[in-house]
Amino acid sequence: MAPLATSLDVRADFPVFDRGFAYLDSAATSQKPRQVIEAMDSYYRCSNANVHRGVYKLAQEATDLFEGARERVARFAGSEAATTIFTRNATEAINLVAYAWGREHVGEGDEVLITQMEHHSNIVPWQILCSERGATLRYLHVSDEGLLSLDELDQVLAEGRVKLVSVVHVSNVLGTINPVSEIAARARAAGAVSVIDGSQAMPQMAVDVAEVGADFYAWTGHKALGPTGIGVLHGRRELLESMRPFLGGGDMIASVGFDSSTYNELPWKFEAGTSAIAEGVGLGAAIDYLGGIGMETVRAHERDLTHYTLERLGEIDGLRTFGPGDPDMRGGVVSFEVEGIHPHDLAELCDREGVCIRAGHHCAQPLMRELGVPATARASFHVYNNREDVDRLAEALQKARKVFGL
Amino acid sequence: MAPLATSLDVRADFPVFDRGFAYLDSAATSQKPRQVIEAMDSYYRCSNANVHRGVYKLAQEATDLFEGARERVARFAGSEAATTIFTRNATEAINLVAYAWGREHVGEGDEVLITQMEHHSNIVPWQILCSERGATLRYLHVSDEGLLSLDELDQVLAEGRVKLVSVVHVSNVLGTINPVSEIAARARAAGAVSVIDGSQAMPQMAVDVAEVGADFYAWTGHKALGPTGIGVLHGRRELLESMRPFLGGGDMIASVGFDSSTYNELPWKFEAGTSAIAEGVGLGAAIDYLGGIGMETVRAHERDLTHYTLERLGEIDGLRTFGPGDPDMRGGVVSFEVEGIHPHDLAELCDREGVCIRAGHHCAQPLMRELGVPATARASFHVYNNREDVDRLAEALQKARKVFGL
Amino acid sequence: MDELYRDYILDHYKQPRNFGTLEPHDLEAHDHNPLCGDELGVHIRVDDGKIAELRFHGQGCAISQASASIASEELIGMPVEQIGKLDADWVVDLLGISISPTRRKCALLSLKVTRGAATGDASWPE
Amino acid sequence: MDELYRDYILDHYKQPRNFGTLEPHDLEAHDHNPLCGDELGVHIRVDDGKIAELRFHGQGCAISQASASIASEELIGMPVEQIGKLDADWVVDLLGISISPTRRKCALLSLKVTRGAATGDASWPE
Ligand SMILES: Cc1ncc(COP(=O)(O)O)c(C=O)c1O
Ligand SMILES: Cc1ncc(COP(=O)(O)O)c(C=O)c1O
Repeated sequence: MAPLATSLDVRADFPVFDRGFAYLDSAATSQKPRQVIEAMDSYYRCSNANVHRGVYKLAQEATDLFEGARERVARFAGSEAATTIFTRNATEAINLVAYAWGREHVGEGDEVLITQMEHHSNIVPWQILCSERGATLRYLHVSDEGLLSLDELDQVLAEGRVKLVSVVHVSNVLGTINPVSEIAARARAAGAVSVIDGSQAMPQMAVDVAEVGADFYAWTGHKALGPTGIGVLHGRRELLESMRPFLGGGDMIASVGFDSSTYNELPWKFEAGTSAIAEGVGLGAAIDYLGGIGMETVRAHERDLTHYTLERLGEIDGLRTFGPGDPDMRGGVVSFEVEGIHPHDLAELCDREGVCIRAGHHCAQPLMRELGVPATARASFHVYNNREDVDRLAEALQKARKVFGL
Repeated sequence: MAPLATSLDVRADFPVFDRGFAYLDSAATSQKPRQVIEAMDSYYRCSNANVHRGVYKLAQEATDLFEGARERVARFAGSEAATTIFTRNATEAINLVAYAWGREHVGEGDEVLITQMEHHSNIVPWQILCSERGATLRYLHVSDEGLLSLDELDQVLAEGRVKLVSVVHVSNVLGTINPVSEIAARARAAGAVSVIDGSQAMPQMAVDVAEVGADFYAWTGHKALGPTGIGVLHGRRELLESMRPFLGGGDMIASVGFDSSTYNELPWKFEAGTSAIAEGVGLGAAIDYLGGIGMETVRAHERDLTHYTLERLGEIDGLRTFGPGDPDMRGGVVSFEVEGIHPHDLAELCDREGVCIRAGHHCAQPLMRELGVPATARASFHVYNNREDVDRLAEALQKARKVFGL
Repeated sequence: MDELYRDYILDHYKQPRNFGTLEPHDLEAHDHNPLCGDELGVHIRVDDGKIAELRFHGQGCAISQASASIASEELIGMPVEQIGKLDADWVVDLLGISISPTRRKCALLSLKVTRGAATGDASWPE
Repeated sequence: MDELYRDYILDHYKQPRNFGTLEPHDLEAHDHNPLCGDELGVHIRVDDGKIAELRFHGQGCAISQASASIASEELIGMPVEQIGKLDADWVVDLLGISISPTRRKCALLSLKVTRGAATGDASWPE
């Protein structure tokens, strides 16, 4: 057994664990530390006001808290405040690109290139775009080990019709960490715009979006120890500046005439209506918390747990895991199936032991079809998990096999 | 002086008032009662999980809390859960209609009809739609007393080109309560779809959207004692069912193939990606709180404060208020100007006395232009305000006049 | 013994009765359970207004598969016009286990597709 | 006496110097302060590379109007090429009051439009 890479002990910060669960569903949503809950609490109790246009101190305070959070979030991600747009979630961030960039630049005969391992949120917006514009949606294949092929990418790009490439950074099913900066660079060289879905990456590893070098990078707050109701889109400044706005309304305008309007500066041009203010404050607290631990440590911890999980699950008869075998090539998520027990039953039987895992298609039906399974079970981790959680999972699975007479 | 209609005494529920402010900016955003803050707090501390697809108890609990809130919100508004869509805010709700209904039904030569008293959030989405589709955006006039004319509405509708009518229920500048059910009925009779912007109405009066009878009714959580990050769109079922989805992604699909997808049932078809779960829970607590007071009482309280404010401000030399003189015709908001003092300076000088008012165009530049002012000052109320707050405002304004040597 | 995964449930799950396809068939329907991705289809051959033969096919959890298997034995021989009147309680009673709200759709999927095939009504049984 | 609304500030606000329009003019610009909706435009007549005449126009709060009025007295006679070098401190010092972050844009609007007219650079002075 590999030695414990780190001895993170932060569980006491997470009030939900008073309930004793082995929560192994962080890829769906993470639990929140006290620090995040309290930041929002204190925002509402002491500093709540609408932002940006208020003259009085309270409004200025709220604005400083909200915009201060944006600056810290931007820094955390290797971006800057002006190009860090707050959305509702990663899904809206990707739709923003599909509507505001896609509808202007993708036309008849063009192609949008994604992969077979995308989450529905990085599939459906492109399906809608392509069907509206007469473009074609293409998929890069996923190998049996759960990897993409840069050669295939090169071949498709060489055909010259791809206008946009959108790829997940870390797969929420396979765990695969994709070579996103290579992908972004090749897309750029081929004249295509690149979008990276970092929903699973930003929460669990050090990501510098400038280094990744994609045109757009989307992620979501609630998987990064932050609140629901907020997501992030980092964009390349020139693109964001040249794009028409997406949603119209208050706050995103510079001035409104009867017939037409002029739009506000970045990032507000893309933030219509009252912002998710408390959520911004909460997300700021979340990345402060993650930064306090250090993303290298977070990653080492996830890697260790993944390694340990692959090992423990390997002991179970009839159990098959999906995705790369090498924990260095994958994030903190392990999908698996147990012969003779449907994932739904597995999840129910685990739940009886207080072990929370997910069962289903994980919003990745095309990938499920490729894997040849209707559904999988999935365990995923974050900073608060430990080896004991994995042990409890292994025991629950053994018990499930007994119930099923296996 | 009119007798106090009600003696609401709920201030102790609102922690922010420990800071001693006379907060008169509820039309921008309301303060939140303990009950709302605690509901979200407890959601995050005890019941946080992603909703809809989780098999384990915690996920079921989160789903029940979130969907239970939706049911209560729907009932509060006189709608049903299936036709009550959660959005980020009112702005997104209106954009949803503009994109998902408008782009399919508004074309070259058609007209969209709004009014001169709309908030930017009910102007800009239609400007964008009209400019994209070659349609014309028209405005109903606002009279000197701040009222719309149903005759003018009839005349414009009679011309036969209006495809959609969108009107604010209660103006955030003038306070005017518009006859929205008459407007919706006339729109329907003329074959036009109707949208009501209820951002200021739902928080402060009993609104039954079925009675209003419009096709769409939009409002926003943060003005209704609820959290930021959540808004509501009530829609007529047949329309919602016939509409294509707006944002694509997880949760809004029934099944995803490589080339195309089928969409989920209402309301989820219009909710892509992870929902604003805690915010839904918070909004549920907010309408429970409002329902506990009773919306008739809330309205009587706002009416009383408006009446009292009009009276007290009337004592100030050089002060002019905007909007209907009759407090029965207006919601809890009073815009005004003081001769010789710019609203920005008024707001600053009020702030020094702990009185929070707003100064500016209130996201209603076209209306400002009609009123012939670059900006106004505005005081607005909610359940936690009392006559003392208004007295403090009056004193602060008198002091401001002294500073300016008036 | 397990409350939910009783022996006969697991037996029907592992050896589902009347599973497969039926060619030719007179009625058919296909549906899925959004919660866990269960898929279930049904083929029905009608003779003299009655269900003469019936085959379910698809993949799913123990509850949805056992529910289909157990229901199939009752459905064969039933007048087609009676199918539309079967409700959720009918299946749940047949299953003979107490079904939590989370598993309800699993239990009801087989009746849903059967009703869909017989009446065209694709709503969830209530 | 008030910290912010000093007598000379109010005096410039109530009787702004060099306000109005200028026809013909050589340079012009127009802008607004998003916070409070202040609008300010400027017309400039250049003679021999220097600002010969200058008029501000628009509406705004005491700080933005006084800042324009006070600045106008300094700007007239200044070489146009020097305008681009004026920074935020220049106006703030001229105003002679301490400016809170909220009021900063009010104070800087006049320099912003003047720089915009002279150099085409429409960014906020820093
Ligand atoms: C009348 C009116 N409509 C729409 C809005 C927009 O609400 P939100 O910013 O929450 O989308 C507001 C408030 O800002 C409003 O007062
Ligand atoms: C890889 C990936 N992309 C996108 C999403 C969508 O995130 P959200 O639902 O917060 O928009 C998720 C999570 O659900 C995900 O795992």
